[in-house]
Amino acid sequence: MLEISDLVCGYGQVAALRGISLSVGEGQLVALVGANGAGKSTTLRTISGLVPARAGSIRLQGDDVTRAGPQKMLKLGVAHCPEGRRVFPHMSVSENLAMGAYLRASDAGLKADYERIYTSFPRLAERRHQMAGTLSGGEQQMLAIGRALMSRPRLVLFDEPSLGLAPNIVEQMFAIIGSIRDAGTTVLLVEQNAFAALELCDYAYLLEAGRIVMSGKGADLIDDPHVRAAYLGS
Amino acid sequence: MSTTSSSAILNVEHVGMKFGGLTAIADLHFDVQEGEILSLIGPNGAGKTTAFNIMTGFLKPTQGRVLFRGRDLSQTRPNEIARLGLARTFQRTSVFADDTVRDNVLIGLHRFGDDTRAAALLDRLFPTPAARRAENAVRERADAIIDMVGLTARAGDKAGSLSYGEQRLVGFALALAVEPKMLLLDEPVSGMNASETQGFVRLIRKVRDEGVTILLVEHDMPMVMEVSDRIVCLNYGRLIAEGPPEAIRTDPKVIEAYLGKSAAKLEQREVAHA
Amino acid sequence: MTRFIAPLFLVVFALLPLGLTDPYLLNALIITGILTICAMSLNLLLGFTGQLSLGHVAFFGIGAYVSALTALGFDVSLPFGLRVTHEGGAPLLGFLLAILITGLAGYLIGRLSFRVRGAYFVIVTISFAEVVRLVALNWVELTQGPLALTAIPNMVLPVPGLGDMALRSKMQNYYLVLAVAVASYLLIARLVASRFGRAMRGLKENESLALSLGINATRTLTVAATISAAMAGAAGSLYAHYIRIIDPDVFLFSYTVTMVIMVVSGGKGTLAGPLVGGILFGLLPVALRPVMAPEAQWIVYGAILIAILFLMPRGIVPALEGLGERIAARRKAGDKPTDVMPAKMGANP
Amino acid sequence: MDQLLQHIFNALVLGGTYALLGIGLTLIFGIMNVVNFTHGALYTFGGYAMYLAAVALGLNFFVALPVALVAGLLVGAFIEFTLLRPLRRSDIDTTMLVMIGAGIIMQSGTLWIFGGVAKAVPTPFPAQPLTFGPVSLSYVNLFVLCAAVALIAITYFTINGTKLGRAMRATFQDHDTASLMGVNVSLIYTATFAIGSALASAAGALLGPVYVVTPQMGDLAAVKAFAIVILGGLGSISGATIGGFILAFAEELGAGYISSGYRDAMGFLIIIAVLLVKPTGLFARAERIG
Amino acid sequence: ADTIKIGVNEPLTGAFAASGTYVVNGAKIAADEINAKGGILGKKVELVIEDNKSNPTEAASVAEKLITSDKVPVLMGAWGSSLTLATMPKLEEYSVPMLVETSSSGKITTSGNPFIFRISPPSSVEAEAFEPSVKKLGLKKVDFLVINNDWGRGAAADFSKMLKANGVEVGLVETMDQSAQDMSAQLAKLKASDADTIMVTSAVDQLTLLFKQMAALGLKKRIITTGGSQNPDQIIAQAGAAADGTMHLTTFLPWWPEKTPNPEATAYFLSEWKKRGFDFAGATESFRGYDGIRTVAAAIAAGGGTDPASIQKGFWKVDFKGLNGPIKFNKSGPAGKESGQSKPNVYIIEISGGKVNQVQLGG
Ligand SMILES: Nc1ncnc2c1ncn2[C@@H]1O[C@H](COP(=O)(O)OP(=O)(O)OP(=O)(O)O)[C@@H](O)[C@H]1O
Ligand SMILES: Nc1ncnc2c1ncn2[C@@H]1O[C@H](COP(=O)(O)OP(=O)(O)OP(=O)(O)O)[C@@H](O)[C@H]1O
Ligand SMILES: [Mg+2]
Ligand SMILES: [Mg+2]
Repeated sequence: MLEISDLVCGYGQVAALRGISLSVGEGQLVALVGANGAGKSTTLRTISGLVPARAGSIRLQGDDVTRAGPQKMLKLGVAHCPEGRRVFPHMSVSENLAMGAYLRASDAGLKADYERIYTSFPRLAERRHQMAGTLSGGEQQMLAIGRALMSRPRLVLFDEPSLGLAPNIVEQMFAIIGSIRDAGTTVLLVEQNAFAALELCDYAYLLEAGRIVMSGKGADLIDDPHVRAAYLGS
Repeated sequence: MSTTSSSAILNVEHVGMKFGGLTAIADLHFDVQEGEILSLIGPNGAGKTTAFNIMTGFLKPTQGRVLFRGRDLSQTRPNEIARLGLARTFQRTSVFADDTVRDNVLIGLHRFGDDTRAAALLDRLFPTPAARRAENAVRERADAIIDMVGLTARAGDKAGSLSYGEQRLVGFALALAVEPKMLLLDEPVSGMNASETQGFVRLIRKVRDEGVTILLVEHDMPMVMEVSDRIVCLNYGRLIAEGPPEAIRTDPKVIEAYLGKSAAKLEQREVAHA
Repeated sequence: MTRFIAPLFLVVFALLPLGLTDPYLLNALIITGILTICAMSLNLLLGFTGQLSLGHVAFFGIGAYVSALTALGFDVSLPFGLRVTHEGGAPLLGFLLAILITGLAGYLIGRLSFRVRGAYFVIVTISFAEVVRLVALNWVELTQGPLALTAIPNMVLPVPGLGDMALRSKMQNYYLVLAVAVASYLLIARLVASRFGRAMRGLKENESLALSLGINATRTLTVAATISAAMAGAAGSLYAHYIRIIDPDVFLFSYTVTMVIMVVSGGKGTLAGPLVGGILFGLLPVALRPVMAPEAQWIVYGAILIAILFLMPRGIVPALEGLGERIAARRKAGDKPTDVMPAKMGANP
Repeated sequence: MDQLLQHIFNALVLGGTYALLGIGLTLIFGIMNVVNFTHGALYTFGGYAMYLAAVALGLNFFVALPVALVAGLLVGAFIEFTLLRPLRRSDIDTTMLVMIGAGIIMQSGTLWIFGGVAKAVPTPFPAQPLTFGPVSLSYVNLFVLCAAVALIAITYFTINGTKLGRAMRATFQDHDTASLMGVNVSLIYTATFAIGSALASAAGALLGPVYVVTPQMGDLAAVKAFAIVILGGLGSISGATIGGFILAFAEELGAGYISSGYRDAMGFLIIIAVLLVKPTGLFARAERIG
Repeated sequence: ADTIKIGVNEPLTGAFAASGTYVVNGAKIAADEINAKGGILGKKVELVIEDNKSNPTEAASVAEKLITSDKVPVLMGAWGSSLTLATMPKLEEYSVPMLVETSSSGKITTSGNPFIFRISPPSSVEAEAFEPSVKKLGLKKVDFLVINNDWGRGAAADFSKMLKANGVEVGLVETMDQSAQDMSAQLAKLKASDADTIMVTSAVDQLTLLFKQMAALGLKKRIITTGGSQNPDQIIAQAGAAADGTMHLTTFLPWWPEKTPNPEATAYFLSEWKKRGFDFAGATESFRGYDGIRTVAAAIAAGGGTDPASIQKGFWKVDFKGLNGPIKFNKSGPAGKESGQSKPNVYIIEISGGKVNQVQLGG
C-alpha cells in the first residue's frame, strides 16, 4: 500500500533521514523502532506531508504522493497521530474529535464513531466538554488517538501512541490498534515500547541515525541480540 | 498512613484541589522520607501532575497544605520553592527552545555561586576579574551537567531542534542545575526505549546517591518497580495504596484501577530477572 | 562581526560633528540620538524579556515634564487644602529626578502589570500612557495643559574647576546625548551578560520552566521595567532641555511606534539592533524630505520598513550575524569537509 | 434622571459600534495572533469605500453598505496574501511591524488620494430624532446598532457554530496539526484576515455616515478596539461584545458625571482596574501548567 | 541671490493635514501674485514649503532646516499653537522672524519672543470684538464646549472672563479630544443644563459632527462658535439642516467680497482660488496663508533688505489692508522683547436655510 524509496530529508542544515526505503502492505501493521533522534517521527512527518522530502519518493497504492501535502494525504485516507499529543488546547474534547472528522464528506456514521471512541476511552466521555488543554497528559494522548481515528483512515501513522498512558490503557490502546488492523486498516506504528510493538506487528524496521539498519518479522527482531541490547534493555 | 516524622523531607497534608466542579485531588496525605526514591503512580487523570503543581507552588490547593523540610509552602511562590531546593521536571517537554542546550543549562544555573555581597553587584556591572572567574566556573559546571545526562554531542544545538527524547534529557539537566535537595520527576522516561530507560535509571540512582530525594511519577512499570523504594498509588485524586513495590504490584485495588493485565507480565519479568 | 557595530558607531558618531557644519543635520542627529536611547530602553523590555510595552512614550514624557517642572518650578493646590510650591532649580537636578521618578513609575507599572503577560501587558502600558497624557493635558495648574511649558532652560553641567556650564550649543547637546547613549548601552550590555540577563532570557522563552528553576519573574521583570523606564525618562529630560518647550504632544503614540520600529527593524534582543534601527529610521525621514512629496515620504517610509522585514524578518543585526555565521561555516567546511553541518534553527513544527 | 436615561441610550448605541470594532480585531489579533495595526486603516477604508459607493457612484445607501463590506474583504485578503503569508513563520513582533508599515502606507495613501478634508456621506434616514419623553435617539444610530448586532450575531455563529469557524480556531492553536486534520491552512489564514478586515470595513462604512470620513478616523478607533478585545479576553466574540459595551458605558458615564476631559481615560482606567482585580482579564481562558 | 526665500512650516500630513494644505494653497496664490507684479525689491519670492507632520518636534526641526539649510530670512507657520510654540526657541537661536497666520494661544505673543508677528486673533481679541453683541443677543447663561487644547481652553477662559464682566452667568465648561468623533456624553450633559447658549470652539470637522449629534439628541439652544476655523460652507454641505440657526464668529467674509475691508483683493483671491480648482469651503482657512505671505512681503519691502534683521524691523512698519481689515502690528509682551500682534476684524454670521447670513449687531 505504501512504498518509500531512498527518502532523504532534514531540517535546515540537519540531515534527519539519509535515504530510507520501506514498504507497508495493505492491511499490515508495520512497526518502526529506533533510538531517540533516529528519525522515526521525521519519517512519519514526511509521509503525511508536514516535512517536505528532499529526495526519494513516496508512493501510495502505486501513485506518487511525494509532494502531496497534508490535506491531500488525508483525502487519500492517510491519518497521522502526531508525537506529543498536539491537541487543540482551547477546544473541547468533542470539538477536537470533530476536527478529526473535518474532511469527512458525509455525517453518516459520525455519531457511531464518536460513541466508539467514547466507549474505548470512557475518560473522554466523562470530559466531553472540558477544554482539551486542561486535560491530563494521558487524557490528551487518548484524545489524540481518538481524533486520528475519526477520519476513518485507510492508513494510520501512529507516533508513540502509548506515550504517557497508564499500563491498563496502553494495553487497551494496543488492543484497539490490533482491532483496527483486523478490520482492514493499515498501520505504521512508531513506538518506544518496542517489545509490545514488535510483538504485535507483522513486520518491523529498525532505524538508526536516519538509516534503516535492519528489518524483518517482529519476532525475529525481538530475538536479535543487537536489538535486545539496544532497544529492549536486556 | 504515616504522620509527620522527623526524617520526612516532604509532607503532603490532606491536600485537595478542585477545578470548578471537578475534584482533581481529594484529601491526599503522604510523606516522602529524606533520601528515598518514592514513586507516585495512578491512572491517567488521577491527579499526579496536579499534585506536583501544588508541591511546586504553581497551584494553590483548595484544601490542606504541603511542608518541605518542615516549612509550609502554601504562601510560597514557585521560584522561591525552587530556591528552597525543591526542583521539578515537566510532563510535557519543556525547554528554552530558542537557546542552545548549553545556554539552557546556563539559564538553569543563573544562581550558581550566588553570593549576596555588595561586590556581587559590582561584578554584575563591571567586568572585574572576580566576575570573569565566576563566569568560567559556571560554564564548567554547565558542561559537567550536560556530560552527566549524555548530551555533550548536542551541547551547541538549539534545544528546540532536538528529538523528543533528547528534549526530556534537557529538562532533566535543567532541574539538576538548580542543585536541588529533592527532585520531582514527571514521567521522565516517556519517549525513551527500554535501553535508554535503563541508562536513565542509572542516572537517577547516581543523583540519589549524591543525597537528592526523588519523587517520581511514571507509567513505565518495570522502571518504577525497579527503581522505587516505595510506591504511592492514586485513583481519582485519592490514595488507594502505599507500600513497597512488591506489595503494590499485587495489590488488587492497584491492579484493578491501574495495572490491568500488565501486572502479570511484571511478575514474569521479575521471575526472569531472578 | 556584529560585535564591532557598537564601537564603530561610537567612533563614527564621536568624530562626526567635527566634519559636520550643517546645524539642521546636527539637530536631526540629536533628536535621533534621544529616540535611540528610548529604543535601547524599550529593547531591554521587548527584546530581552519579551514584554512589549506600547506605552513607552509615557516614561519619555514623564521624564520631560519632571525635568522641565524641576527647572521651571510650579505651584499647585491639592485636595484638602494642601499646596505644593517649588521655586525652580538646577536642570541637572531635574535630570536626576526625571530618572528617579520615571524609574519609580516603571517600577509601579511593573508591579501592577506583570501580574499579567503578553497582550494584557501591552494594553496596560497603552492605557497608562493614555491616562498620563490626559493628566498632562487636563491638570493645567501643574503642567499648563495644552498651553505648554515654555522657556525651559538648557541643561547645565557643573564642570570641575570651571563652575557651571550651560549647554547652549548644538555641539554640546550632541555630546551630552552621545554620552548618555553610551552609558545606557554599557549598562544594558552588562545587565544582559550577567546572570540577570540569563534570568530574563529564561522568562522570555518559557515562563513556567523559568519559575521552576527559581527565577523570580516579578522581580526580574520589574527590575527590567524600572531600568528601562528610567532610561526613557533620562531621554525625556534631555529632550525637554534641548527642545525647550513641551506640551502633552510629547506623549504622542507615534513616538512609541517609532521606538518599536527602531527596535524590531534593527533586531530586538540584540545589543546593536536598536542602534542600527535607531539611526536608520531616525535619519530616514531626513533623507526622504528633500526628494518627494510629504504623503509620498510616508508611503516610502512604510514600504522600506516592510521591505527590511521581508528580507530580514528577525531584523538587520541578526541577519548580519546569520550571514557571518554562514560565511564562517563555509570556511570551516572548506577546511575539513564534514557530513553533518552545524544545526541551524529551522521552524519548529 | 433624564440625563442618565439619555446617557444610557447613548452608551448602548456607542457600545454597539465599539463591539463591532472589537470583534473584527478579536478575529485577527485574538485568534490569528497578528497585532493588526491596519485595523484602523481598514476602518477608514470602509468609510471611504462607503463614500465612493454612495456619493461618487451614487449607489443606494443600502447597496453601498455591502459593497464596502465586500471591498474590505478583498483588501483584507490581499494584505494577507501579499504581506502576511510570506512571514507566516515569523514571530508576532515582525508581523506587527509589517502591519505598522502597511497601516502607514494605507493612511498616507488615503490622505494623498482624498486630501485631508472630511467627507460626509448622506443617509436616507430622517434628520428628526425619535423621541421617547426626554430621550432622543436618531434613526441612523438605531440602524447602526441593529446592523452591528446582526453582524456580531453572524460572526458569533460562524466562529462557534460552523465547521469553518472550528477550523479557524484549530488552525491558530496549532497549524501543523490542523493541516493533519485536512484543513487548508493557507485558505483559513486568508479567510480569517479577510473576514476580520471586512468587519472593520463594515464598521467604518456604518459609522462614516454617522460621523464624517477622514484619513485619521481610524487612529482612535484602533486603540479602542485593542482595549476592547483585551478587556473581553482574546479571541472571544462574546467577550469583545461585552468589552465594547463596558467601554462605552465607562466613557459615557465618566464624561457625563466625572469630567469630559478624562473621557477617553475612563475606559483605560477601567482596564487597569479590572486587571488589578482580575489579572487574567474578564474572560480568561483556562490554562494549565505541566 | 536673485530670489527671496520665505520658509513655510505647515502640517501637510497628520492630524491637521487638511488645514495646513489650505493655508499653503493660499500662500502660493499670494506668492504668484507678488511675482507676477515683479516681486519685491526687484526680486522674486520663492516659497520653501515644508511639512511639519502635525508634530511639534518636527515643527522645530523644520524651522531649523529652513533657517540653516535653505537659509530663509523669514518664516510663516506653523498653524497649530503647539507647533508654533515649538519653533519659537529656534527663531531666537537664529534671530529669524516668523509670521504666525493661524495659532491662537496667548502665550505666543506674551512670552517675550521679539521674532513673532501674528495676524490671527488670539481668543482675547475675539472676545473683545464680541463684547458689544452680548447684550443685543440677550445672553443670560452660557455653557462652553471646547476642543481640549490651548485653542479651546484659551477661548473658554477669555470668553468666560468677558461674559462675567458683562453680567452673564457661565455654566459648564466641557471639553472634547481633538480626534473625538462621539461627543454625545458631553451633549447629553449640556442638554440637561439650564443655560440658553452654548459657545463652541473647534475645527470644522468636529463642528459638523457636533451639529449632527445635537440634532440627534434634540438639543435646541443658541450655538455660537468661535475660533474662525468653521468653513461654514463645508458645515452646510455636511451637516445640512442640523446647522440651521447656528452662529459663528469669523474673521473673513468670502460670501460677500464687496462687504470685506478690501473688496478687490478679496475678489482677486477668490477668483484665483476658484481658477486653481480648490474647494470654496477652504477659503476661510486659506485666506490666512494668502494674507500671511502678503504681510511678509510688505515687511520685506518696508524693511528694505532681505536679511532677517531688516525684515524683522520691516514687520513693525507694515500697514496695509488685508482681506479682513488692516494689518498693523501692535506691541505685545514684556518690554524690550515684544512680539507683534495685529488686530483683525471679527464678524458674526448665521447659518439659516442652508445659507450664510451676516448678523448685524454692531461690533
Ligand atoms: N524542528 C526541527 N528542527 C531541526 N532539527 C530537528 C527538528 N526536528 C527534529 N530534528 C532533528 O532530526 C533528527 C530526527 O528527529 P526525530 O524527531 O525524527 O527523531 P525520533 O526518532 O522521532 O526521536 P524520538 O524517539 O526522540 O522522538 C534529530 O536529530 C533531531 O534533532
Ligand atoms: N486546569 C484544569 N482545569 C480543569 N481540569 C483540570 C485542570 N488541570 C487538571 N485537570 C483535571 O484534573 C485531573 C487530574 O489531572 P492531572 O494532570 O493531575 O492527572 P495525572 O495524574 O497527571 O494524569 P496523567 O497520568 O495522564 O498525566 C484530570 O482529569 C484533568 O483533566
Ligand atoms: Mg519522535
Ligand atoms: Mg500527568
